Amino acid sequence: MSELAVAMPGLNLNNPIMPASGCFGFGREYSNYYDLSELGAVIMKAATGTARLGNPTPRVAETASGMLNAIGLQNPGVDKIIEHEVQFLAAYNTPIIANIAGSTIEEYEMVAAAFNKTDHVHALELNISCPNVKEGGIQFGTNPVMAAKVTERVKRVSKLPVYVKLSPNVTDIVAMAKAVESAGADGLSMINTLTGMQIHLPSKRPLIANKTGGLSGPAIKPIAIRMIYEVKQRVDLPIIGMGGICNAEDVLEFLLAGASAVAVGTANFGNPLVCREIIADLPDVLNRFGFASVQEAIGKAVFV
Amino acid sequence: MSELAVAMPGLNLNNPIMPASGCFGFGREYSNYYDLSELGAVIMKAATGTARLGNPTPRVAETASGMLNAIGLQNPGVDKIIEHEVQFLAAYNTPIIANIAGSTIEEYEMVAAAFNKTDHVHALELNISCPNVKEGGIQFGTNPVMAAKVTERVKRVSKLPVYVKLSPNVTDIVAMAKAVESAGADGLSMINTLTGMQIHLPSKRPLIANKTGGLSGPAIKPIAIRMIYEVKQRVDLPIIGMGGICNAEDVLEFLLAGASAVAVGTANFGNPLVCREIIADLPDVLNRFGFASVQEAIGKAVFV
Amino acid sequence: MIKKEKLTIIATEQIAKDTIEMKLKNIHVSETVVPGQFLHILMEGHTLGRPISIADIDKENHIVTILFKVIGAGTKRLAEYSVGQQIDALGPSGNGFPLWQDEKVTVLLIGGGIGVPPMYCLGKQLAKQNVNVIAILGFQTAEYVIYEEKFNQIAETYIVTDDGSYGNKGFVTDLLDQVEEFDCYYTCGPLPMIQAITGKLKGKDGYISLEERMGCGVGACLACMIPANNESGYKKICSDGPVFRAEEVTI
Amino acid sequence: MIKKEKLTIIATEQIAKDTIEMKLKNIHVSETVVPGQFLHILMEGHTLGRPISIADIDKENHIVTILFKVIGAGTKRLAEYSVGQQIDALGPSGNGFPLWQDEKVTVLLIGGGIGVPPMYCLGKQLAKQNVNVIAILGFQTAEYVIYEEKFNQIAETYIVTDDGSYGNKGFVTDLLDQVEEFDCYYTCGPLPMIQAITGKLKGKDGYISLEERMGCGVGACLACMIPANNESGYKKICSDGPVFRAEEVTI
Ligand SMILES: Cc1cc2nc3c(=O)[nH]c(=O)nc-3n(C[C@H](O)[C@H](O)[C@H](O)COP(=O)(O)OP(=O)(O)OC[C@H]3O[C@@H](n4cnc5c(N)ncnc54)[C@H](O)[C@@H]3O)c2cc1C
Ligand SMILES: Cc1cc2nc3c(=O)[nH]c(=O)nc-3n(C[C@H](O)[C@H](O)[C@H](O)COP(=O)(O)OP(=O)(O)OC[C@H]3O[C@@H](n4cnc5c(N)ncnc54)[C@H](O)[C@@H]3O)c2cc1C
Ligand SMILES: Cc1cc2nc3c(=O)[nH]c(=O)nc-3n(C[C@H](O)[C@H](O)[C@H](O)COP(=O)(O)O)c2cc1C
Ligand SMILES: Cc1cc2nc3c(=O)[nH]c(=O)nc-3n(C[C@H](O)[C@H](O)[C@H](O)COP(=O)(O)O)c2cc1C
Ligand code: FES
Ligand code: FES
Repeated sequence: MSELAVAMPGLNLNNPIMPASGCFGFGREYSNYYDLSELGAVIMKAATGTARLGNPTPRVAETASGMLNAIGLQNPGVDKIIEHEVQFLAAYNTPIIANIAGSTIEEYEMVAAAFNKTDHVHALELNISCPNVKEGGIQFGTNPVMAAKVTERVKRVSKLPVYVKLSPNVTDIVAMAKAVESAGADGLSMINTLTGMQIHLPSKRPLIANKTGGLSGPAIKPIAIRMIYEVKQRVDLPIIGMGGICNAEDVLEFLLAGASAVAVGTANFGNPLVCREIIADLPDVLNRFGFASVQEAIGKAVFV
Repeated sequence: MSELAVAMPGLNLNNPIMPASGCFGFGREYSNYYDLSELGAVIMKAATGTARLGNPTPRVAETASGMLNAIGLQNPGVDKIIEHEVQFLAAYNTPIIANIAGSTIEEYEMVAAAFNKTDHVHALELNISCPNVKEGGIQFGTNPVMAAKVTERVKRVSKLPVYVKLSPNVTDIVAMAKAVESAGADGLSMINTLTGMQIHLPSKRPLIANKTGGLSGPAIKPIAIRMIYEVKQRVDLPIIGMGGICNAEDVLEFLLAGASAVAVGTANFGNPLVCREIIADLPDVLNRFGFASVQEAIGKAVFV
Repeated sequence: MIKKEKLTIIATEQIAKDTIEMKLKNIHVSETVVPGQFLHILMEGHTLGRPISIADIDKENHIVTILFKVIGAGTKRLAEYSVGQQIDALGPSGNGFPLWQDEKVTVLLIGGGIGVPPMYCLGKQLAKQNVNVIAILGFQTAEYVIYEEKFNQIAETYIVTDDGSYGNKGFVTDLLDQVEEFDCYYTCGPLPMIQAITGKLKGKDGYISLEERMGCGVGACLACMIPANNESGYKKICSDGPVFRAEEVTI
Repeated sequence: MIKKEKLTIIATEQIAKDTIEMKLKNIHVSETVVPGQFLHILMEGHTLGRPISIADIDKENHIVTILFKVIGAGTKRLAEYSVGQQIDALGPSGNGFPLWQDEKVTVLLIGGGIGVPPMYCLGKQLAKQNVNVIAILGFQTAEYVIYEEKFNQIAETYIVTDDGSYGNKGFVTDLLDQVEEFDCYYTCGPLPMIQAITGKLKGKDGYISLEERMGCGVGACLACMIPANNESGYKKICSDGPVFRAEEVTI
C-alpha cells in the first residue's frame, strides 16, 4: 500500500483527499483544472428525490476566515444525477461518494435506493442537516432519535456503505455519533456547517436571502478538530474529517485528531487547484512530522 | 438622553461598549492606555468563591480570525475581588458588572451574595459555561433545567439584576434563553466561546494544555449574530451581545440583530485601545446608516 | 479557457471618486479574453473571489485593464496593491457579449456606474469592427464620471447623472427615446437600471450583464443562480453568463 | 511605560538560517527600553501579538534592533515586511534585567538559539558599565550562529553547537565548569536549557528570561502564568517578567 493510501468501508482510496459535497458540483468545472483521477474520491453535491431549485439569492457571503452559504440543496434530482453526473464521473479513476438528502425519511430511502441502480457509486454520505418536514422542521441531524431512524432506514434499503454526516449544531456530538453508530452507520463524516448569519448594514437585512446560512472555512476548523477528537475517543467508526482544510498541514491535524480521510470544501473557491496541491504536498508534510504513511498518522495525537 | 446612551436593568450606560469578561482583567492594565470612565461599563473577570489558580499553560492559541483560550477561571476569589478590584474600578465613573462562576449552585449563590456587600457593582453576569461537579461535570449552560435552577437560586440571593451569559455550544439556544427567562433572568449576555481544539503538529498534542479551549474572535461573529437574532425573535429580555466585535460597524450589526449593548473581548488583545476607538467611531457609523441613536438601532434588522 | 493565472500590476490609479483603474499584464488572459468576460480575483485573507469585468484589452502588449469601485474589504485591499505586485485570478471567466461585424448595424450601449467599463470594452471592439455605436452612460454624480473621453472616440455618447451635476439630469432610461434607431442594445449596471431598460425595450434584441454574489466563480457551487426559461429553470451567472439575452432570464 | 506604538522598519536582513535581523525606528521605545524587555508585535490578520525581545538599542538614532526566527505564520509574515513599512507594537513590554555597575563584578550570560539576542542587548549595556562579561552561546548547528563578532567585542565568548558543526560540540551546560568564577548569571533560551542551568547553578545569583504563549501581552488575560512562590501562587510572564530571579518561579 502506498504511503498515501487509506482503506475505509467501501472505499479504497489512493489518497485521503476528496472535495467536500456541494463545493465541487459534480466535478465538471474542476475537471478543466486537473485530472479528477488524482483525487482520493469525489463527494458529489447533495441528491434529493426530485429536482430542487434551492434558495433565493444571495446565497453566499464572506465572513472572517470563512463564508456562509444557503444554496438550499439545488440539484437536478437523483435520477438525472445518476444518468448524467455519475456517468461523467465514472470515466475517471476515482471512487464516487453520493451525498443524499431529503425532507422526509421516505425521500432519503428513495434516493438511497436509487443509487443501488448504478455500479459506479461506492458509498453514500447521509446528509442529515435537513429539516424533517414531518416533524415540524426539526433537523434530522440535531436529534439523536431522528438521526438514528433515518440512518437505520437508509441502511436497510441501500447496498452501499453509509457515512453519516454529522451536524455540529448540537450540544452533544458524541451522543449523535453513538446514535447513528448503533443504527448501523459504516462511518462518519464531520463536520457540516455551523448555522450563522450576517447582517448587511446598508439594507439592514440578512445578507443571505435565506436569513441564516452554513458557516464553513478555516474559522470553524478548531470546532471540527474538537468534535472529531471527542467522537474518536468514544466511537469506533472511521471518520471523514472536514471543516476549514486549506493545506497539507491541516490534513495532518485532522488525521492526528482521528480522521481516516478528509474532505476539502470552501478552500476550492479560493484556489481551484487546492486538492491537487494538497495531495502533492502531503508526503512531505507526513515525513516532516515523522510519519511514513497516512495510515500511520490516523488518531496519533497524544491526549494524555 | 445622548445618542450613545442605553438603559438596561440596573445599568444606565453612557454608551453601549464594554470590555468582555476575562479579556480585560479588572481594568488595571488597560487603565494605562485610556481613562476607563470612557467605557459604557466594565465587565470584570469571573469571580469564584475562593481563589483559583486556573489551568496549566499554554492557555491560549491563535486560530484563523480567532483564538482558543482555557484560562480556567483563575481569580483571587470573590472577597479579594471586592476588596481590591471593585475598589479600584469604583474610582472610575463607569458601571461595574461582576461575572460570577462556580462549580456548584452553592458556590454561585455564595459569590452572588458576596456582591450584595458592595454598592459599587451594578449587575451580575452569570457565567453558566462551567461544569457542575455535582452533576458529573455537565455544564450548567448546556442543560436548560440546570441553567434555570442556577439562575433562580442566584436571583433569590442577589439584590442585583442578573444577566445570564449563554453558551453557544447547544442545539437550541432559544430553549436555553427561555429557560433562564422563566427562572427570572433580567437580561442575557451572549455568546460565550465555542469549544474548540488545535493540535500542535510537532508535539502531536493539543496546543492548549487543557486540550480544548473556547473559540472567540471574528471567526464566531456569524454564530453570535444568528443566535442573538433567534433569541430576540422569541424572548423579551435585553441582550448584551458579543462575539468577534472589532469595530463600530460590528457593533451596529449586533444592535440590528437585537443586542442593546455589546461587549468586546478578543479584539482588546490586538489593540488595547479598541474599546475607546469604537466609542469614538460609533456616532458616525450610526449616522452613516441612518440612525440617530443607539436606542433607535436596537433590533432594527429587517427579517421579512 | 478559464485558468488560474498570476497577473502583474503595471499601473494603478484612482480615476474618479472611489474608482481605481488597474492595468494587468498576463499573456493567457489578454490573448483569450472577449468583451463581457471578467476576472475572478483571489486575494489572500479572503475566502471568496471578487469578480471584476475587463474594461479594456491590449493584446499586443498583453495587458488588460480593470476598473473597480472601492465598496468593501476586498476592493479596499485590492486598491492598496501597487505596481509590480502580482494578483491571482481565475480568468477569463464567463461568457462575453455576442459581437456584430457590419457597418450597417447600430448598437446602443447603456452603462450605469461601475457597469460602464465592460461597455467600453465592448464598444471599442464593435467600433473596430465598423459597427455604429451609441452610448448612454449614467452616474450618481459628476465625481463618479469615468471614461467620457474614451467613449467619445468610439461612440456618440450621452452622459446622465442622478443629480444633474454633470451631463443630463435623470436616469439612463430618460434618454432611450431620444437616441436614434438601433438594432440591438447591450447593458450593464445596477439591477434596477437593467430591469427598467429591459422593461422599456421589451421586444428589442438586447443583452444584459448581471451580477450576483459568487462562491466558486466557475459554475460548481450554485451560488450565483438566476431564474431562467430553460429546462432546469435556472442559469449560473458565473459560467452561463454574466451576459444573457434579455428574455432568456427572469430578473 | 508600555504604549501602543508605530515603528518604522529601517533595515531588515536575513543573518542566519531562518533568522531575520530588523532595525526599527521609534522614539518612545528606543528612549525608554532596557535590556530584557520585548515588543509585543501586532499584525493585521493575526489575533494575537508576537512577543520579540529587543536585541540592541541605539538611543541616539532612536533605533532598536530585533532578531527573530521564522517558525510559524506570524514570523513568516513579519519576515516579508520591507524597509519603510510600519509595524504596530506594544512596548517596551515587561521588565528587564537588573543591571550591575561595578568593574569588580563578573557576570555570565548564557544564551540558547533565539535566546541569544536579549543576552547581547544586556551584555553590551553591562560592558559599557564596566562589568566583566563572559558569554556562552549555544546553537543547533553552524547555520544558526548569530552575533559571534558582536559578542567578541563585549565578552569572553564561547560558542557551542549541538552537533559540533561550529565551536565546541555539546550543550551550553557542558561549559559551565570551564569558565572562570562569576558573581551572577543571566540566561535566555529554550526551557529545557534554562531548567538544566538553574539546576546546575542552584544557589548562585541568577536571572532567567521565560517564554509563554501570550494573549494580551499586558497582564490582563492571565494566559502567560508561571507558578511562583508568592502569595497568589503565580507570576505573569508578560508583565511581571519575562525576567525573573531563578528561585522566584517554579519551572
Ligand atoms: C460578473 C461581475 C462583474 C463585475 N464587474 C465589476 C467591475 O468591473 N468593477 C467593479 O467595481 N465591480 C464589479 N462587480 C462587482 C464587484 O464584484 C463587487 O463590487 C466586489 O466583489 C465587492 O467586493 P468587496 O470585498 O469590496 O465588498 P464586500 O461587500 O466586502 O464583499 C463581500 C462579498 O460580497 C461580494 N459582493 C459584494 N458586492 C457584490 C456585487 N455587487 N456583485 C457580486 N458580488 C458582490 C464580494 O465578491 C464578496 O464575496 C462585478 C460583479 C460581477 C458579478
Ligand atoms: C518574552 C518573549 C520574548 C521573545 N523573544 C523572541 C525573540 O527575540 N526572537 C524570536 O525569534 N522569538 C522570540 N520569542 C518567541 C516568539 O514570540 C515566537 O517564536 C513567535 O511568537 C512565533 O510566532 P509565529 O506566528 O511565527 O508562530 P506560530 O506557532 O504560528 O504562532 C502561533 C501563536 O503561538 C505563539 N507562540 C509560538 N511560539 C511561541 C513561543 N516560543 N513563545 C511565545 N509564544 C509563542 C505566537 O505568539 C502566536 O500567538 C519570544 C517569546 C517571548 C514570550
Ligand atoms: C457552497 C457550499 C455548499 C455545500 N453543500 C453541501 C451539500 O450539498 N451537502 C452537504 O452535505 N454539505 C454541503 N456543504 C458542506 C461541506 O460539504 C462541508 O461539510 C463544510 O463546508 C465544511 O468544510 P469546509 O470548511 O472545507 O468548507 C456545502 C458547503 C458549501 C460551502
Ligand atoms: C482570554 C479569555 C478569557 C475569558 N474569560 C471569561 C470569563 O472569565 N468569564 C466569561 O464569562 N467569559 C470569558 N471569556 C469569554 C468572553 O467574555 C466573550 O464572551 C467571548 O470571548 C466572545 O467575545 P469576543 O469574540 O469578543 O472575544 C473569555 C474570553 C477570552 C478570550
Ligand atoms: S459562483 Fe459558484 S456557481 Fe457561480
Ligand atoms: S499575556 Fe495576558 S496576562 Fe500575560
